[in-house]
Amino acid sequence: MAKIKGAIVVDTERCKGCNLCVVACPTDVIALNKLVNGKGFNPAFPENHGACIACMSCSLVCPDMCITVYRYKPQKETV
Amino acid sequence: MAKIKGAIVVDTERCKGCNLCVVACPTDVIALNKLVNGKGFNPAFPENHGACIACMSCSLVCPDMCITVYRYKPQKETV
Amino acid sequence: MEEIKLMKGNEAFAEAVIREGVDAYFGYPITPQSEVIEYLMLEEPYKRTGMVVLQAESEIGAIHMVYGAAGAGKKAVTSSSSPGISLKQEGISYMAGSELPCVMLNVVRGGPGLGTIQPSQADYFQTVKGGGHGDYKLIVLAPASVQEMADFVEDGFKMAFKYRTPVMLLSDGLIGQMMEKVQLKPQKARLSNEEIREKYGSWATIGHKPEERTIITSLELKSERQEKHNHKLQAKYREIEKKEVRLEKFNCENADYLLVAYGSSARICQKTIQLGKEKGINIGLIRPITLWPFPSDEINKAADKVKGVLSVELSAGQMVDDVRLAVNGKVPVEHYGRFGGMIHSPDEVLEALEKNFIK
Amino acid sequence: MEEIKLMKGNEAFAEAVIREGVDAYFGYPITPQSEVIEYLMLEEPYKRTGMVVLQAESEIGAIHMVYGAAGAGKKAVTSSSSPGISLKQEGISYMAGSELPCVMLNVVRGGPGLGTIQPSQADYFQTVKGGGHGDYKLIVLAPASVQEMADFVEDGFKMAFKYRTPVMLLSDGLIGQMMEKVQLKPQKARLSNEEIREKYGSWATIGHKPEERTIITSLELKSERQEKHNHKLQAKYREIEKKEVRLEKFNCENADYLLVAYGSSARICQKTIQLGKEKGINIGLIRPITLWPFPSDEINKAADKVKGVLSVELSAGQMVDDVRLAVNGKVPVEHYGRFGGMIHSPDEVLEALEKNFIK
Amino acid sequence: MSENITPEEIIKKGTLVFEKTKLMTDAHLSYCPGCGHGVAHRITMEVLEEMGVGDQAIGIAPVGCSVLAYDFMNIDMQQAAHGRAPAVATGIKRLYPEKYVFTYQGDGDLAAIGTNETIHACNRGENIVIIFVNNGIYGMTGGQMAPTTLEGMVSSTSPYGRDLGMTGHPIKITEMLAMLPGVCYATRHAVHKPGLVRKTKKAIKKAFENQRDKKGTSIIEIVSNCNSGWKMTPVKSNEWLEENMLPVFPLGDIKG
Amino acid sequence: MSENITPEEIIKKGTLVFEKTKLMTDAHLSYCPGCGHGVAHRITMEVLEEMGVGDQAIGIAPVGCSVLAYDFMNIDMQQAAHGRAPAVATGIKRLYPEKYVFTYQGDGDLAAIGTNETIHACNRGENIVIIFVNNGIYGMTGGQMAPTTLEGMVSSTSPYGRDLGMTGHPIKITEMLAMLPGVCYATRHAVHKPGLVRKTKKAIKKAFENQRDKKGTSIIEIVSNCNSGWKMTPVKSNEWLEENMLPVFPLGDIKG
Amino acid sequence: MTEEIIIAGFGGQGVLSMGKILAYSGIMQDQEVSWMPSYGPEMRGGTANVTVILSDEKISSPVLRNFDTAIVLNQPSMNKFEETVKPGGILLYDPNGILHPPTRKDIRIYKIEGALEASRMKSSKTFNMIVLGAYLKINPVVKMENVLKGLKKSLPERHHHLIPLNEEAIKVGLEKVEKVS
Amino acid sequence: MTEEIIIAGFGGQGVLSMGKILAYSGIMQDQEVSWMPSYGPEMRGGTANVTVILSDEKISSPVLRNFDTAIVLNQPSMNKFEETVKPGGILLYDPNGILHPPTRKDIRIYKIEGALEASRMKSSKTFNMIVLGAYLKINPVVKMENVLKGLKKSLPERHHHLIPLNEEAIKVGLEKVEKVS
Ligand SMILES: Cc1ncc(C[n+]2csc(CCOP(=O)(O)OP(=O)(O)O)c2C)c(N)n1
Ligand SMILES: Cc1ncc(C[n+]2csc(CCOP(=O)(O)OP(=O)(O)O)c2C)c(N)n1
Ligand code: SF4
Ligand code: SF4
Ligand code: SF4
Ligand code: SF4
Ligand code: SF4
Ligand code: SF4
Ligand SMILES: [Mg+2]
Ligand SMILES: [Mg+2]
Repeated sequence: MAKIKGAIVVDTERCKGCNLCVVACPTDVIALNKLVNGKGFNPAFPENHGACIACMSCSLVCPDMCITVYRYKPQKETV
Repeated sequence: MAKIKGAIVVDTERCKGCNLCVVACPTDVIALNKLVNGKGFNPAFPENHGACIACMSCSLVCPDMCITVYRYKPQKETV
Repeated sequence: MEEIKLMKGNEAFAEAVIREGVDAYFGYPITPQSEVIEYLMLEEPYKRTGMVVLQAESEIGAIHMVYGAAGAGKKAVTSSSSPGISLKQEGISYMAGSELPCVMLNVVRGGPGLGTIQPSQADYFQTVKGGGHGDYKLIVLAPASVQEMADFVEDGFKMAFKYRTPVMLLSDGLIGQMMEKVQLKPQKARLSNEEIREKYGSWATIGHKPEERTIITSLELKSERQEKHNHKLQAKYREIEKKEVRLEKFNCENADYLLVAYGSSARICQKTIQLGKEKGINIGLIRPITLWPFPSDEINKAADKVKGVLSVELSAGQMVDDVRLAVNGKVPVEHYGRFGGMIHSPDEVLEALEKNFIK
Repeated sequence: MEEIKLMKGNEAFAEAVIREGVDAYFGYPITPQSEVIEYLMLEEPYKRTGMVVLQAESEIGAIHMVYGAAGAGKKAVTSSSSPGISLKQEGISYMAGSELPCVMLNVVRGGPGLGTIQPSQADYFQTVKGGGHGDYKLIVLAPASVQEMADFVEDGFKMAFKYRTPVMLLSDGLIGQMMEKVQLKPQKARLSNEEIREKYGSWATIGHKPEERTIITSLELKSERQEKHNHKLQAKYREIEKKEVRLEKFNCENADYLLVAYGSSARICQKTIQLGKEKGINIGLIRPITLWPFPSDEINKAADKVKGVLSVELSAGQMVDDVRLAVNGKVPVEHYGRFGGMIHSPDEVLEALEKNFIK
Repeated sequence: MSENITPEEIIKKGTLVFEKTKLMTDAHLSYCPGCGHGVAHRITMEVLEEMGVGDQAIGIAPVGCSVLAYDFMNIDMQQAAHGRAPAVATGIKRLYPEKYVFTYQGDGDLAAIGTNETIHACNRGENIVIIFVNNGIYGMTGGQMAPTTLEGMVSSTSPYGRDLGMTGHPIKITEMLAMLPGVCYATRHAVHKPGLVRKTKKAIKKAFENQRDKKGTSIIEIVSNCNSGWKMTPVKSNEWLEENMLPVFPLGDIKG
Repeated sequence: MSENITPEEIIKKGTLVFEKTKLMTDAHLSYCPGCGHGVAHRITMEVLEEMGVGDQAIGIAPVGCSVLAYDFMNIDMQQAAHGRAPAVATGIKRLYPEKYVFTYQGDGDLAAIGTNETIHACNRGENIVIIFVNNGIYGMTGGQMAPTTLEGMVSSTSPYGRDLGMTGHPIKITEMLAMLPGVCYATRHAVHKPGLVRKTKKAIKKAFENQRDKKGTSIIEIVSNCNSGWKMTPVKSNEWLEENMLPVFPLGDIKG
Repeated sequence: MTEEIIIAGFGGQGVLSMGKILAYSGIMQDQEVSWMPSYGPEMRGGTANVTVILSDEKISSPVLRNFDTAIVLNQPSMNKFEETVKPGGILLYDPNGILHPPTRKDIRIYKIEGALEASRMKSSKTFNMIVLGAYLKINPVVKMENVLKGLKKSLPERHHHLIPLNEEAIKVGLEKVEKVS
Repeated sequence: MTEEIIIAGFGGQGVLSMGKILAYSGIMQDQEVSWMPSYGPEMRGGTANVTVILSDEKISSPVLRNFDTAIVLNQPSMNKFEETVKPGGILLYDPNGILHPPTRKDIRIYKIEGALEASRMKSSKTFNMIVLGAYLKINPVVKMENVLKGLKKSLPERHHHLIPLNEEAIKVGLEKVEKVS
């Protein structure tokens, strides 16, 4: 079966480093950056991006609408 | 059995002729006077006083606390 | 012009509200003005013009329904009497702060507290100086007849929309309850939603695309901006003061003494002028029609020619402050009035005038 | 006297309320005064003195809880800020009408409407002239320091019970939020129910036999009696005007110009006096401590010796009316003040003075 | 059968079984003829008298026809602003936990403008008694629609009958209040018949006993008439009440 | 298994499956990190966008942290006085029956000061949607006790924990509102987990569809966090919510 | 010409509508009019009264202390209003229920058995029109044709069939009024 | 002597309590003091600041536009308050997070690596005391003994065990402060 893959883009300037996306991600894609953004927060970033399955969990729980999610479904696949 | 007898006193100046006591009395003791009182109402009076059984129905429903009820229980009675 | 009718002040107000093409009335019963909503309900304006009439759960509910409707560009009306108007003060301050137009009616009764249901003019301070919090002003029209209870609905709405500001009709139990001849204006059409979009769409919340969206608010957490907003309000108030003062003068030309009175008290004082004539006392009367903006200039001018000014109100003395501010020390200014639901008679006024300035 | 503490105005007020032996506080949170109830809750006065502290469901709930407690002879307090005070206007009018003593605090923020949470003095009209309906007056004390936020609790209750009338402390976000040194009075005991019966049993609803029963009401349907009641209130107000005026003077002896300012604005104006001196301008300041009764006589007298009077308020000009009434045309009276949450600086005041009277 | 005693003799010799309680003043009630407020007043005072706590009671009169309750109830009373009686009662009771504090309110007062104060006093479980006279109308102001006005019922602000679509259903506030844990007793009664008067009085007694025992808020709803507002004779209005009000507001205990 | 595509390529080639709706402005939300208001805002706007009615919607912002909702929701909005949003909504909706009118309110706003307006709008069955964010506290004013604050819960006005004897039980206002015939839909949700967010959004959609179909009042309670008021990290507060709030305010449909 | 009238009695006697018809009649002959009721909590035992002014000039105060005519329909109103009639003025009353008849010597006193006549007409609703007729006999301030026009105006359309009855009642009043002193 | 100070940074940096300790210290040496915070809706992204005045005379206005000293702990505060320092006055800042260091030439500028030193002390709570120490080195407006007394006063009893740590932090600040220009 074609395994869906995903990718996210985090708007780091919007991000408040609340960590909710980190906790929500089922595949541990996201981590918080050690460096602060302009608002003084440690923003989220896809540390383990390859694991993303585009499940949107992160974007659904993000209160600040920082996360955009893309999905890729391979066209052909050997069964 | 000693049949209880009763009597009522109506404060005709308090009375507003609402007729509620008349309707409430189970033995049709009370009627409204044709003459009006100082407030312009036709006050209640015990037209058929002898029938009173001191049940207090009239006094219970009277909104204006016009009716005082007395009860008399004959002491001796031939069965 | 329509035929002459005999109506209560409250009823004339209500009928004028329908004919003005008002969109909604929200109110809560209170004596002596419950006839307003009763008349409206009886007339079924929702059938006549599509106007909404709703009895709110409280005066607070009513004023905030007006807020919502006004914020959506509609002509909305509420009415109450003194205690109910006190409850609306937060809402009134919000309306002023958000610059929303509406017409309100206070049929004043005697206070303070539950007081009495009889006529009074003791809500002058509340209405004219500021019952709610913050720096704001209401345009205040004081009807003195049943005819004016009707006429001021139109006048009120004109100003309310011109300046985007709430307007209060300050009446009392006497004007509200009495019947007089009244000639009503013909029915105006209510504005369609399209017309509202055209006229008020730039500020009213009527549903917009994001690029054009509108917001009704009185909040500005940044003081700099809040101050700016306040300056805008003040500039508007200065303009209103310049343009909208209305008053009526009686026998002022050669008067030796000046009465200042509004609403029902002004009617009583007209008879005092006659009584004065009979006694050889020459009395003039200025009747402010707008209590705010107050006819200070005219009173100031009139004060040049008289020996004393008596502010005659159905209160312990409230408008007298504004009269004194207008006269600014030129001649003595005194107050006379019965209150707590009592109404002075024309001769009592004359007596008070004599006592203060002649004897 | 107790040791010196560093406290916020709101906290000092709350602590003074406990120490005054107050029986109950009822309030609803609102910035910038929520520290009052927060401090009380933290201090658990119900353990310290048995005092009741209850967060009401709303400001309306709170004022009517105060009404109940005050009507039962208890010392009750409430506090809020501008929009919340507007909501209390009906209740305040009831308290005045029923002649109930209490102390209320308004920590004013900028309006109108939701406005801003920053300091303001734009509730002067509402407080001093009449936010509620009917002819009534509140005794109004205007603290200008954290110390006075504490001290006026006792002063307020003295007058409240002496005259059986509600007392308002008119403060603002600046005085409420700032910390200063404060020296608190020692704890007073709360009155026992027996003492209350002794002192206030003749009017308070504390449970009586039918022959001695008491009624708290502001209703009087008969206008004659309502007028009589109003005359009684007015007589009381005249007495208060005679006896309770309080003010503070700064540099008034040889001043050429007079500032009139209260509360936080008065503090700012004190610095203006210094700045004036440096520039060779001799400025005096009268600080009304009681806004009602207003120190009209003193201002009138002071006006004899100066060239101009500037009313300096954090508002668009409200107290200036009372200053003008006091000066009565003797010299020009002008207003200056920032508003909408902005605070004028001492040099802005000086500039305004120069602009109005010198340049 | 029984001896032939005249009424006059009975009055002289018999036992007095009913007279106006001393906790009602001698003033003539200001209510319209046949208005249920009178009975509701009286039995409330009778309960206090029977419990011997008249001089420890503080009543709160509302704004409504019973605004003048303080002229008739011969105890200490406060007159509260429209709808605010439960807040006023809270203020008193919190400071006098041993006194008997009650409000007496109409349906406009309690269920329209005063809904908030009512609900939150009940939610806090204020240890008070609420006597709630529901006559489905604003009596005092001349018969306007109340939140409890029945469907189709004519009032001066629903002259063509209450239209549910426009103004909503008659509100069953007592049922709503019964949901609150602070309420220990919620019950609905009526006073237009002698037996109902007896039951209502018992309920009021239980309510004050709850207060004595510090159990929380008790609310006694009394479905009553308003002859003036309904524009019926007293007798007719009681019949109408029975036929129309009671199906919507059924009598009986709701809680406790 | 799957082809080895880089995230960068996915972003370029893949389908966009989630982005900020255009009905939210670009302004950064003023809420604290992790505050549930953000999600509640977003899904409300997503629903309006999906229904294609953003330009026919009028929202009412309350007084509370979400007072600035109008800065973020990219539609016409009115800011209502504390507690009065349902009255404001009534004023609008009665005049624009075809528009989509909703209030967005906190628990202090809706269930304390605004109880009366809420109950009577619901009782009239105003055809509006109420989004009710219950975080058990007054967030905006610095964390004071709300009527929904849990037993023993610390707030700035219950610093030693809410004492039921003193202040009453946390009020279940949605259950009370559900009793009113005017309410067609009353449901309780949460937004701290992806699945719950999806469900809440569905509920909001249903509510607006009810409005479209003129069914009456719909109320969506969202049990949410207040990290600042509760003094916890966002993650911790969501755990606390799950463990403490949900037992008292269980999720699910209450009516409709 | 200005006529200042007080009409006072129990609520339900038709005092207010009698005043209203009078006022409307004034309008029909182009006069200025005012009608000012006492108002209070419904019923609850008070008296109802209304002040009607008919005038050829603009009316200043609608509230008066003294009257040209007092029409008095119960004892409490008699107690209150007898003294308010201006010297030389008119007092008209219905003796039914009046325990203390008027005693003033400086005014003109008339009586009308309104209640009695109404019961004769078998319609208590005619009571106030009978009294109105009596008043118009004493003082024809408004022409009969204008009264009829006024009646028509003040009655809602659906009650217009009652006009003839009312007209008849007025006539009864015109006939039956008696001068007392 | 009057010293007018603004302390500004993010909420949570201990700005308000630092001001409070300073004010209490002033009280300990019998000065007049005032402490005026900025206040606003909690958090929600703003900066926190407090104006502290220590004076030998009565303090008139607690609100100022210009300051003898500005203690600045983040960039937004730098943007806002650099210009408010009186000519010849002091600007003390923590360079952590400051992208645009101060540029004025007419004032004395100092820096303290407060955040860095606090993390070295393994207690972020010491941050504000380190900054306070730095300030007291530059301008010893209050004597150290009074600062300790002030600390004691402003901390609730249950936190008194932290006083030694705070004392140490102040000393770190005294040592580590550097003059920039
Ligand atoms: C703030 C305020 N609003 C309105 C009124 C007018 N008012 C007086 S009583 C009343 C309604 C009373 O109805 P209800 O509570 O049902 O009592 P009832 O007279 O039917 O016994 C109203 C609206 C008022 N006095 N105060
Ligand atoms: C009349 C009035 N009273 C009080 C306030 C202060 N105030 C602002 S928000 C708020 C409570 C908000 O709590 P909630 O509704 O739960 O919203 P949250 O901030 O928790 O989302 C209060 C009491 C006000 N602005 N106006
Ligand atoms: S879309 Fe799913 S898998 Fe990808 S980062 Fe977000 S939560 Fe993790
Ligand atoms: S949930 Fe959003 S705001 Fe929170 S850390 Fe993740 S991206 Fe940032
Ligand atoms: S006591 Fe009973 S029987 Fe006697 S009159 Fe009254 S109701 Fe009738
Ligand atoms: S019930 Fe009372 S008021 Fe009514 S008629 Fe009988 S006695 Fe009179
Ligand atoms: S108006 Fe209705 S409620 Fe009021 S007294 Fe009359 S009958 Fe009773
Ligand atoms: S204070 Fe609470 S409710 Fe408000 S934004 Fe912060 S976390 Fe959210
Ligand atoms: Mg009722
Ligand atoms: Mg909340």
